[in-house]
Amino acid sequence: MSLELLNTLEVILNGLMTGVMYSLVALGFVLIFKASGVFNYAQGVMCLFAALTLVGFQTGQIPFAHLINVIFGTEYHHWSSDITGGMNSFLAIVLTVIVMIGFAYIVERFLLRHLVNQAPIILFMATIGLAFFMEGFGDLMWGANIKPLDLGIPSGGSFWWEEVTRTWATADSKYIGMYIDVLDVWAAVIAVLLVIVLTLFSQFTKTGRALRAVADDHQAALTVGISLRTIWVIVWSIAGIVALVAGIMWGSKSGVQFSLSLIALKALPVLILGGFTSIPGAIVGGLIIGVGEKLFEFWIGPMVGGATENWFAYVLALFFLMFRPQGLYGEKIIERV
Amino acid sequence: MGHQPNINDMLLEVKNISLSFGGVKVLSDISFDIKRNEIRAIIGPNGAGKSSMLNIINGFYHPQQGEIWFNGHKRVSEKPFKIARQGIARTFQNIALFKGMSTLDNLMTGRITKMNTNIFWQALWKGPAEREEIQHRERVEQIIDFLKIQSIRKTPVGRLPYGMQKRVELGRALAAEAKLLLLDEPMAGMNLEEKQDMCRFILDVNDEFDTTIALIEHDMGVVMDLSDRVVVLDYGRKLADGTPDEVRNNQTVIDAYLGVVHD
Amino acid sequence: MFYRESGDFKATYNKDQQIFTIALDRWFVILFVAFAFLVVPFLINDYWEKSVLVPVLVWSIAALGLNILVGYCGQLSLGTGGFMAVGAYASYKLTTAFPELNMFIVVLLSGGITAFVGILFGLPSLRIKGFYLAVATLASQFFLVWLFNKVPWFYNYSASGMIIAPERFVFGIAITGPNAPPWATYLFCLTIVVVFALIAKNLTRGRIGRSWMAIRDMDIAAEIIGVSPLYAKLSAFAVSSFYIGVAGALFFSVYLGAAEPTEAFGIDKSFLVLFMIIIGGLGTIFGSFIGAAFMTLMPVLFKNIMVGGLGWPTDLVAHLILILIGGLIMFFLIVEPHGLAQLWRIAKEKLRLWPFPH
Amino acid sequence: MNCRVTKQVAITGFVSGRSRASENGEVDEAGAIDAGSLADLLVKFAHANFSMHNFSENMNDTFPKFLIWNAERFGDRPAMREKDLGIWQTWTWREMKDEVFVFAHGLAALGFKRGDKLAIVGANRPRLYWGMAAAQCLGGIPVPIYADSVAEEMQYVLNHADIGFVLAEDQEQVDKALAIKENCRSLKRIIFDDARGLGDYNGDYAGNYNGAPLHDFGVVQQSGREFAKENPGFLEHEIAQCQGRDIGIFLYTSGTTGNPKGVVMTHDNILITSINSAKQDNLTEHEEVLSYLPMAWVGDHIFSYGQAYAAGFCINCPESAETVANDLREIGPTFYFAPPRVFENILTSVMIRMEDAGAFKQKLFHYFMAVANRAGIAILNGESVARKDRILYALGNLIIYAPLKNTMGFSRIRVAYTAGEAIGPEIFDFFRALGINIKQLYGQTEAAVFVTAQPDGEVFADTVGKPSLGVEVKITADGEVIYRSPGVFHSYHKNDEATRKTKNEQGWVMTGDAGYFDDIGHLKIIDRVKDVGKLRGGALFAPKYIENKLKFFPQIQEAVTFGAERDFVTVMVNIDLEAVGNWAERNNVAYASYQELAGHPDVYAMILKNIEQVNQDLSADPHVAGSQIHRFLILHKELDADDGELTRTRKVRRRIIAEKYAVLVDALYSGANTCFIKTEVTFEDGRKGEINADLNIMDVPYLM
Repeated sequence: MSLELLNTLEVILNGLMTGVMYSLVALGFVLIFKASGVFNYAQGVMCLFAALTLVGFQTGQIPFAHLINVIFGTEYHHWSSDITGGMNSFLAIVLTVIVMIGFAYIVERFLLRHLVNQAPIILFMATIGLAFFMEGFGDLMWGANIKPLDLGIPSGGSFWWEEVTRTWATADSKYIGMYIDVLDVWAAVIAVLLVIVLTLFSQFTKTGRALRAVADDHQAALTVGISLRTIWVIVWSIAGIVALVAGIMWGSKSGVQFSLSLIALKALPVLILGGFTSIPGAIVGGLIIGVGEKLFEFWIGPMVGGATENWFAYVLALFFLMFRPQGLYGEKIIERV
Repeated sequence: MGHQPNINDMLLEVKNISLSFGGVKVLSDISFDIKRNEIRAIIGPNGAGKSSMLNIINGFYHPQQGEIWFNGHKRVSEKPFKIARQGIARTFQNIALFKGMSTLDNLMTGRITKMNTNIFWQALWKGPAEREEIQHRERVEQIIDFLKIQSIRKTPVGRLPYGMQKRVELGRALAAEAKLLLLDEPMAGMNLEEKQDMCRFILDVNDEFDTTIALIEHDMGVVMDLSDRVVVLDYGRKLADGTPDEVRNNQTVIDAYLGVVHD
Repeated sequence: MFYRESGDFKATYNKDQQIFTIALDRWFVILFVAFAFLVVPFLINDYWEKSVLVPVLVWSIAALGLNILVGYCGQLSLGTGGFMAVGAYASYKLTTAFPELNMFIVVLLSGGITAFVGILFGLPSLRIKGFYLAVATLASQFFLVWLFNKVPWFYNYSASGMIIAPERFVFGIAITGPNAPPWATYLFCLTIVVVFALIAKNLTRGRIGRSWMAIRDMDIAAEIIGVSPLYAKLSAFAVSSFYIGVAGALFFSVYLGAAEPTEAFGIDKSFLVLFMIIIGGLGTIFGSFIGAAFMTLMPVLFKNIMVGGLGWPTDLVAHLILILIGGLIMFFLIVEPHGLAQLWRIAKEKLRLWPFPH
Repeated sequence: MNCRVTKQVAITGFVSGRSRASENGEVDEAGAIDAGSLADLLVKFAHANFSMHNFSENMNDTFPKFLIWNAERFGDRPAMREKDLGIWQTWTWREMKDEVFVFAHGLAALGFKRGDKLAIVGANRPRLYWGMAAAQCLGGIPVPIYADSVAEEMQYVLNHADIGFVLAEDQEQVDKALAIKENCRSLKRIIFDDARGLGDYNGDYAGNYNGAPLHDFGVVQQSGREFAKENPGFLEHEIAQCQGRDIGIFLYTSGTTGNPKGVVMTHDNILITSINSAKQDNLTEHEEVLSYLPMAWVGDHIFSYGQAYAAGFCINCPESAETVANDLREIGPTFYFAPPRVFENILTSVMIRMEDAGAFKQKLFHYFMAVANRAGIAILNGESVARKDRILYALGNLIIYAPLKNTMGFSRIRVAYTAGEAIGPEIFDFFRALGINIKQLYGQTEAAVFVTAQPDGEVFADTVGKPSLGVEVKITADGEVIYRSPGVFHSYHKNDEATRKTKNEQGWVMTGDAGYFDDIGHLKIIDRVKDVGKLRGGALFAPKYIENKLKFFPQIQEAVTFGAERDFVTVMVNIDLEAVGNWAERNNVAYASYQELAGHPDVYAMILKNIEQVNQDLSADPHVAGSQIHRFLILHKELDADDGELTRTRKVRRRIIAEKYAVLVDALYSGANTCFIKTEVTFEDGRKGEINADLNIMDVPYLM
């Protein structure tokens, strides 16, 4: 294989891995949108918040330490003086899941409940408000500095893959092998597992079926005796867990920091491509965007000064919309009067 | 059917219209005409394709087959807002008012096809824009007077009761001073008194503004009283066409519709 | 309570259609504007100019512009930052290319250029609606900022990639640059704000405004009764972008003086302006002003209290302000989705009915 | 606000003119005028010692002449406004003159001649007022008819006044006129203002419909313009021919019984009265008046026509009957008339709306209303008030009174009048306390409204004021109020006998009302003359006067007094179930039936207090001090029209009650403390039943 081709392959492969990450965030969007019709802009911040909380537990941080110290003039930061003296990762994850479920409850209780029957656009804006709130809240709770997240998931380039791919190159080239981050592979595996679990959940559990019923028809779901509010709490909890997974992946990769919340924006074009209500759509959309932006940057980037990832996804979505306003998997809209 | 449109006689002719959505046939081979100054009713059971017919007449749906002649001209496929400009106004089955605006503004919007000062004059307001605004305001006020909705002139329409909203919607359609007025179930959901008022308004509109009216209505009493001619649709086909008496005595219609639902 | 409307009746349509139909409101606004023009310039100092008055005025124009698009025409846009960047870079290019040009003309031309770009990015609105459109406008946000970063022509090939506003004059008085006196920049912005607020009101109360609102409230019905969606939407995009462009030009050349696109015109600015109009009130001119004032002054106030007064660290206060902004937005959407302007309107209705409750 | 029922007045007012029996006698309306010519009147005025400045300076003695004069002196000032098509369409005096003249020409073109009658029927519309003036321009007589008259009533007037032309407001009135057309021999043409719905009758609105020529007002004006071109100087000549002593208008009194009577008025009658009354209240061309009362009523004719022409002020016609309150608020009249009922409704709605206010606002409201009651009336009367109260009142004005007046549309009122019936003192005081200069007057159709009126600063709830400018008022030996004035009517149309009965040779008019002048020269009306009796001791006994005083208490629904040819006065009281029931609920008084509640000792005690209060009032006035109440009982059942105890208009049928409850009346005068009674009642479904009761009778202290 030629060097060009191998490099392209590497780009595609990395694009796919990035795409999986996008898909993970988009998945959270789709879940909530399907069940409650809310376009949850805060999904990205939920990732950040979940990751922050996880790191906080892991490292034994005291919540709101910053605020407490300022008010009371104290100097507390950690439960123990030993910085590694947090809890074990598994416990931290379990606790974080509980926090996310609690968060789902609070969102339902104090926000969604009061916005029933409002226009979708209002709900959307409310979630933007929620995003701001959580961002500030997360920072206040755990501090705004960039934190490393280490759950023991292997990361770094795969030497094995480098070895394997090196042999693919034409003999005389100085190809050093294809780079792939093991973490990305893990992320992809986990994402696939997550989708499988969610699918099983929605197909084979009562709650799962209820979720689908609500997605199809709110009124009908109510008549069969499912409390809409319970559904909302459940679905926001699931979205919270998905956010945690995404947060772990992104956090492990580039540290837990504010920019994490911006991947929510990247998830938007993914959704446009995949359609707001389709889980497979979210996956495929994420992959297309991931591969697309990497390839574009690889081919066109150098000509225009690079950093095209900033906008490629949106412009792609824009052009896509011009031809298929309902998305890849969305149903054709017949307008009625 | 099948004769050539006569500009002095026919305002609208619909010829051999067929419409389908993704394989579902909504209308098949429908032809009928509307004479100037008449009140023409389109009746039929739910799903008969009545509203689709109106949607075709004002250009919102484009039929796969057939042609439409309006005011002596054959229509080429056009956007709804252009067709509105040719002189077709309508009301909707489910009230489609502009909820954020007052009654007055809704009616003024109805006259949008008649207003044309450019954006720069509008930015200035004083001068041509204000003159135009006042000139149309006067006309709209006459409609407000006609429909007796003075007291709700500046009320946001979202706050009005249903019957009033229906009336405002009629007002908005009237404001366009159209040649042809399409009314999609103008009396749906009204009580007897509101229906009587609305009947009166429709007759007055027909009389005083010389407006041709095509209406869809389920209340057979109203249809028979109001209309000059009735066309009956059923499952996208035309069952009958004629004066209320003819239709009432048409055996096919009785079997399919009237006999079953009413007396 | 303060209203004495009895006897204030309208004998002509001109009077009935004027902007402030109640005499008391009219006088109040006239007095307020007169105060802003005739008294404030003598009291203003550097702090008030830079922290309070000029930012409020500049953001008011941006909020007016976005409100026309979102509040009046119902087209959700997240590209405000990008359009402001267009206005800023247009003014930069114009001031550097034509040093003699009057700043008023520079600002207007910048608005015009932004309007043109706005129409371009508004084209998708003809096919897409709602969220889809919001996402599409993100394309303009990111693409435009990227463009100004990557194409050196825009920043005149400066080494830092930043743009710096040169000193420019209106009638011989410096308006931009470090030597511009506070009263001059303030009056410059105020004049533009007053004129454009008036224009916005005129547009929104006439035919074009109604066609925007018709599209917003029920687009299909609007088209069927004769509103051209093409014209209505693109005119909204054009006017809105014009305003945002003017705001961008003022923001850069009068307020900041120097700018770097990702920093000054990022997506957070898009959200900021969006919040201004939500909190202020969608679809109201007045709401744009109170929204802008609120969102600009609230952080200043909190910073003053917490940092200045309590001596808390800035980053902590920044977090608290984020929480506050987010919380307020949710609060407003729950309690009063129509924003401060609606609260004001209700209060006014109450005052007009006083002492009766309804 | 507590009820301060201390004063009361009964005004029969305009009703008195209507209720006289009418016989059909013929009057030659074009014949001699006995009320005196303008010259005579001028002499009278000189005697009355007031300046006739305005009047003597110009010889404009008819409305058309005034119209021309006003068009000169007030040319560009507004003469009339109408809320139509969303705004107050305005006509200046000059424009109005043109409209009137053009229509007058049109009428002439239709064949309207001197002495012809133009019936005017509809709501207060500018064109109808113009029609009035136009008919007068041609020497014709406008005859306004109540818009709510049924066809038969309209037919009576059309025939009685031999009306040839009808000016109708809209389709409704046209339909009525058409329905009776066959029975109206004189009716020739119908002109309509609003063409809405009349397209069916005629395509071009002018031509024959079943032989009835219908004309659009606008079309008539159009032909008027042509007529004016062909006949220059015609109208000026016609107007010059007409003089003040000529008949100006017929005002039909809406008789509750029998046929209405046509009160014939000359231009002088209306015009001079208007000038006088305008002068008395300093009405100028700057007044704004809302014209919302029926055009056929003499009040509207004076306030919206006579005075408007005399003073040159502006008349505002509301958009429709439903929008009057809103239109009132918009216009903010400076001069206003309303019957007591209207003021009462406003007060009730103010109180009801305040009920919904928050606790703080209610407290504020009640506190400042108390201040107003204390200080407001005195301030309005120009009396001295403590400085603290003055400051409090100013504060209250800022936050309560002025906003309240603003929402009611009373901000700009300089003078307001009420008349027609007794007004409750608390209602009267409420508006006075707010600083609204509401005053009472006493008048009749036959007097062109004004007999007496309260001058500024001399306003009391229980008087009707002093004789108006140019009016002489006397009390006859049997207590009847009679008057003589330039406004005294010419005659009853075609009813000489009634004219003679009402007006004597010297021009004095009998009102049929009993009254007297108090110490400061204010007239008090107590009852109808025929109802006033005497106690055996010779003291005056005016049953309605006392009953009205009692009925001002909210807990008393009806009261029936006895006393004529008896030793003392007694009364049977009907409690107001709603008010007393409410009171019982608040005070935990349990009751199972009306009868039980009425007989409850606490209720008796409450009513006793009310009666004591009335006695105190009566004792303060030597004329009626003798008719204090000695004994009372509370009836065990509500007086009911179904049982024949009330008329259908809910007036007490004194004679029937006296017969039916003879046992009770006897007991009242026997000194017994209880009395058993068996009463037959009619239930709502028509069944009859019987109720039995033992009623307590209570004595009331007599005050000297």
